[in-house]
Amino acid sequence: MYSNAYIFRYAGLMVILVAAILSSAAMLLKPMQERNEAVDKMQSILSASGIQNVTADNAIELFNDYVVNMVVIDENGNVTDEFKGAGKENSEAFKINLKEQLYNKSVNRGFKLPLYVLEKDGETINIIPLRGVGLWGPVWGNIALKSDFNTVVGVTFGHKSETPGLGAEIETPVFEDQFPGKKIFSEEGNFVSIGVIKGGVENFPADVQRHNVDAISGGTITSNGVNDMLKNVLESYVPYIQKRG
Amino acid sequence: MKALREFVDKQKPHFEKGGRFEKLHSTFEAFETFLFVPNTVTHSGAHIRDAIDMKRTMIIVVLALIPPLLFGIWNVGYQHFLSNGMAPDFWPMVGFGLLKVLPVIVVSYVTGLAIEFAFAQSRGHEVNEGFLVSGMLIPLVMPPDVPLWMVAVATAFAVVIGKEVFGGTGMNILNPALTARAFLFFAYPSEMSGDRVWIAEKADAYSGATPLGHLLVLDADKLPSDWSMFLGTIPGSIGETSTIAILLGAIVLIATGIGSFRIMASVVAGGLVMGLLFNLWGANAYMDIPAYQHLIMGGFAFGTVYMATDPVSASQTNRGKLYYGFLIGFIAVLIRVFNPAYPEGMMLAILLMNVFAPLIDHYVLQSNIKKRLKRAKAVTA
Amino acid sequence: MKVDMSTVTKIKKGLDIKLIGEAEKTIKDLVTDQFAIKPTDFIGVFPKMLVKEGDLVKAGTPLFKDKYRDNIVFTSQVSGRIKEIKRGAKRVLLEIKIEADGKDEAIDFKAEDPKTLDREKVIKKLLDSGVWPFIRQRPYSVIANPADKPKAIFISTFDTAPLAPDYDLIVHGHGEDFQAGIDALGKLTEGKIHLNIDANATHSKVFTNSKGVQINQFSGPHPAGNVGVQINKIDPLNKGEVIWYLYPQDVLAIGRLFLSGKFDATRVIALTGSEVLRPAYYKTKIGAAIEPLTKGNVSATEKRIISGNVLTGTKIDLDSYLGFYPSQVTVIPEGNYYELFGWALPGFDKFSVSRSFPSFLFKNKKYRLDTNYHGGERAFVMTGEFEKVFPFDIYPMQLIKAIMVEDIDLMENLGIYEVDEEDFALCEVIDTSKTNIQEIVRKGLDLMRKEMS
Amino acid sequence: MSTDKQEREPLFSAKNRKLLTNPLNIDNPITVQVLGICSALAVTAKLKPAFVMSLSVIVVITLANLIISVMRNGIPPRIRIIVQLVVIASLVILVDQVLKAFVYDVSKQLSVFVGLIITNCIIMGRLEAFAMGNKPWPSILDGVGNGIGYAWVLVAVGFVRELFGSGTIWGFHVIPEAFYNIGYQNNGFMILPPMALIIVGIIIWIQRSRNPELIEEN
Repeated sequence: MYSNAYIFRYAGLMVILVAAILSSAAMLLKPMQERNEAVDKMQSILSASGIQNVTADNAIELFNDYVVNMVVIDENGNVTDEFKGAGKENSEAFKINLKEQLYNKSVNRGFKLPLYVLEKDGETINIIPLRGVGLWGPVWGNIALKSDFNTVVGVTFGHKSETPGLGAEIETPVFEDQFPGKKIFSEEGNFVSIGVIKGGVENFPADVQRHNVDAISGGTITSNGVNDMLKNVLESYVPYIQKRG
Repeated sequence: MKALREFVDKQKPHFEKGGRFEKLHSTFEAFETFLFVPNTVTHSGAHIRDAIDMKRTMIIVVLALIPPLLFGIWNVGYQHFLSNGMAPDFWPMVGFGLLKVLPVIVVSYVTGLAIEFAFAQSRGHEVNEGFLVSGMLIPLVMPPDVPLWMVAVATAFAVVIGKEVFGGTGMNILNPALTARAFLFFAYPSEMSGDRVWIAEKADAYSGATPLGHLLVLDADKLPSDWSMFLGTIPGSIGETSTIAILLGAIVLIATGIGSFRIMASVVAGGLVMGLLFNLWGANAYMDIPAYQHLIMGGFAFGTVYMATDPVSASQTNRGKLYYGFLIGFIAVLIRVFNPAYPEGMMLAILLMNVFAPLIDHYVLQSNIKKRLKRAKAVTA
Repeated sequence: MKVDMSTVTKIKKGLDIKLIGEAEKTIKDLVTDQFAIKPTDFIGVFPKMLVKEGDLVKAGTPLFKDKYRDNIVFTSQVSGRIKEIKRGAKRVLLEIKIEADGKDEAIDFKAEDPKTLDREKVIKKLLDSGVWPFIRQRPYSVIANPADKPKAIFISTFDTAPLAPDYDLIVHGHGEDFQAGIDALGKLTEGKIHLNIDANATHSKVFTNSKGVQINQFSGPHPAGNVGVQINKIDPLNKGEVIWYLYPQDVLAIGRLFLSGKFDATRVIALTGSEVLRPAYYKTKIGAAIEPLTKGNVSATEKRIISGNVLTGTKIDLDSYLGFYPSQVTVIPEGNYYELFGWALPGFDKFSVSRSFPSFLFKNKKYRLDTNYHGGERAFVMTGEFEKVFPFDIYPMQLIKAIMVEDIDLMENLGIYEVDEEDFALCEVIDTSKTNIQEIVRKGLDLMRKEMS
Repeated sequence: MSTDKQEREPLFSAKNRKLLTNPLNIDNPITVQVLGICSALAVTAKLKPAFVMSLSVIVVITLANLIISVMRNGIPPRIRIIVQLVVIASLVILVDQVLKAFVYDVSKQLSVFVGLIITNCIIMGRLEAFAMGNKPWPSILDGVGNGIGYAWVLVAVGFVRELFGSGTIWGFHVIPEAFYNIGYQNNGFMILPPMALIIVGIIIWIQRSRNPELIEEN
């Protein structure tokens, strides 16, 4: 039989040992893990603006090359932070938790949102990260706008668990390729966002075609989710866009 | 007839033990009994037997499926031409419908029977007649434009995974035809949902949404009239649209006593009760539609009459059938209103209750057992 | 005792199968000198022979006894010579054939008034004379155990099976024998003797004026006349309980034993069925040869001869003998023919309860049914069929399945003690899957008996 | 007696080989003992995560078996389950950290399921049933055997599901474009968890029909 003292000693020693091993492993691996997360995010931002051949190895480099400014804006459209130097993955804009900020918005609290400004082939591209809900779980993405903050350059979408063949189609080119060229402001300059509608966009008049894309057949709820996500996130940037004139 | 019989008798020894084609005995037996009711006689027990057998039962169910089938063939044509803005005569519509529907039926039967024969052969038992019905049910719950290879895959899945895995006809837990439908629904959702698939070769501009599709996005004002939903001149699966044709089938099933009236009535009751409860709640347009409309939309009627009543996968006790049916109707409407991903709640409700049917029976039996034990105790006390 | 006319137990579930060939209500004498006792008539009895071929016997001479209950003996029904002891496969004893000498000699067991005897004496007399095997028990439908104390004795005075004999006719004029039999039975139980009559058809004073019994009235289709149904409705069996039961001719034999002191195996047999040219009643003895009965009186078609009724009887050959218990012989056509597309044709002359044949429109049509299965055996698929013809508060399909998987506890819980194979005969008739249900139920009962002993 | 040199058992004696091979077939943790099903459902939609998960389990189960076997004589019985859990949990956290650092995209797909290895009954079962009572070497073999027994089922399921569900193997398209052009579609049901259950079921079906001794008497 083992005495209680033995058992306590045994357990205590084990805990200390395990704690030591685990914490040193965590410290050792932390930089690599953080880099991986950053790379992942960068890849998706870069691909929204149409930059090809981004791999895990060159993502940080490309990101720092292309991105010229990491901006943080608040609910009133004021810029609270900018970051133009090297090591953009350490900027405040890059670290913002979008989900948290959008929640703050939904309960009428102050919030801060990121904006990534790229230079590509001499053109300025503004990238706005998106986040919303689909049918079964979160959907997200990035939308790239021209320097006029009106014309779409490109989008990428992602989702956690939408139905394969239906809602999951939002991350396929068939859906995403409809966006480039669409406008988020009407000709009068009013914000309208980009709608996802049923019934075939090409059957509608030109002013509808300007702001809408085709929904996914059978993926109605996910399509609605994308529609709401675009509207919700983009409208948060409207004060900033209007302030810029 | 005599010549045919003599021919069959001549072939028979080849397929019996020690014969050349001994391995194909089940296949031979299936064909022989298809032609002739066998000459076997009783040896013990009751010396006389009722004229009914499994083939007769199944053929009557197939007979009851004829009205929705015929209507479905016409409606496939009608919807097609309607969407294209044409209004041809009766026969071109039927012709178009036949062209669409017949291949589906053929594929379903050929695939299913081939597998049934293969399994009967390898297990050395007789070929069961159950697939005569399943083979007709499967096409009727398919959208008109379904690719044929999908029908084949779904049928194979239903027969192998839905039935043979459990030991064959009579042992399966799920209704095979619904298993096929559910398989396609989950495997190839783009071919089984949305508003593109319910009309064969639909013109793009035309909205092909089913009534359930309209309600899904809370467009209650776009619903077709009650009358056209009852008649069935709406988009939908091949055999499910016409409530009136299905009612004709129901009459055949109830009159012959082959379909359980108990189940049908309780499904309808369950659907109505849930519909009325939603009416009281009335939080959105979907909840507000009159309860009776649930009965004439989507697959509710078809499921009630042909799927819920499948004796193998339903509850087997008379009392259990009441609970079973009621819960199907209740849950079907619940799923329709609450789960936007699944406009057709009927299929899922029936499959769900298929799984629970044995449990329902268990509790029904337990109450009978308890009664007996109580009686015994009363005597000894 | 008084007849309580107000309470009639109505049996709602069931089925009267109407067949051609009902016996004309006249009793003819049948003369034969060929008899046999078939040990296979007695469920669960292992015969031990007490005579050999060539021995001379009298009515009442023990022929064999049960190896495991050796006070139960089976005696000769006539006086004559043991002609042959016929054995089958594995030396199973099939028939003990006796050639009657026409002298009608009988062993004298002393005529006594049963009312003056105590229980032991009555039992001993019944056992010694070979009358005891007429008394059977539920559960299991085997010969009663003299050591048991039954909670009641049931006598069904009417038979609802197809073409069943009319016991009113058979017992007519034998009131004294019947009452003596009842008196003897009265000594055997501390409970009641239930005399069950048909509320609409039983008129014989022999039954309605019986004393020392409780008369219960029943109405409804078959199996209302089955003693199992009657027990279930009047005094249901629980685990561990025993009820004894008899049929009217058995009571007569007991009565005659006490009145005359002799084993008198006289039995009136109804010869019925579509293949019988002149169906009628015949007075003969238990175990009489069939041939004189059918000679020149049946059609030339290939036929099935059944000792008993078409639901529960035993198939016998033309050169065979009557069984020990039945009061009926039925002759119907064999069904060994093929039928082209038989399952698909409308079938106007087909008998079916399912309404899948047009015959349900002609409710009172009488049928000439044969022994064809009308289909192949399949898994149980249809449900709710049996419940229509099974008047017990028991789930028939579930009980059958419990028996098939030999789940003893479940069988017991679902009420196997309350039923007998004959109660399932109608289920077997109408079963779409063509399963031999009575065989299964018998297996279940045998298994239970083995487990419980 | 004591003068007899106890003969050393060869490293791969018949008994030891059995430790390695039995879990592959007649004693398979998934198909025969029906353990660890949860992760089998969750991570087998694609081959790669299934493979990485398998590898992780092999590593964890082998190391845990080894560590517990080495410690077995010093573990106080009263807290042995806790000790086992601590060992498993530490190993799993290590594996999780390593995955996050080196194969980030796969670790994203595996998400919580690596963590759930801790509750995988296969591992606890082996520790309790084998490592607690056996020497280190057999324990390693037992761990590897059971790990591989788990792995081959996972990989088989992942292969089928990815091939038919996504038309790819290890992320590479293998079903030719021509198929899609004539109307072939990927089977979305394959990506849903129930399909994993069905495929495991089919594997069990095939396995039992080939090994009649696995069918329980009833």
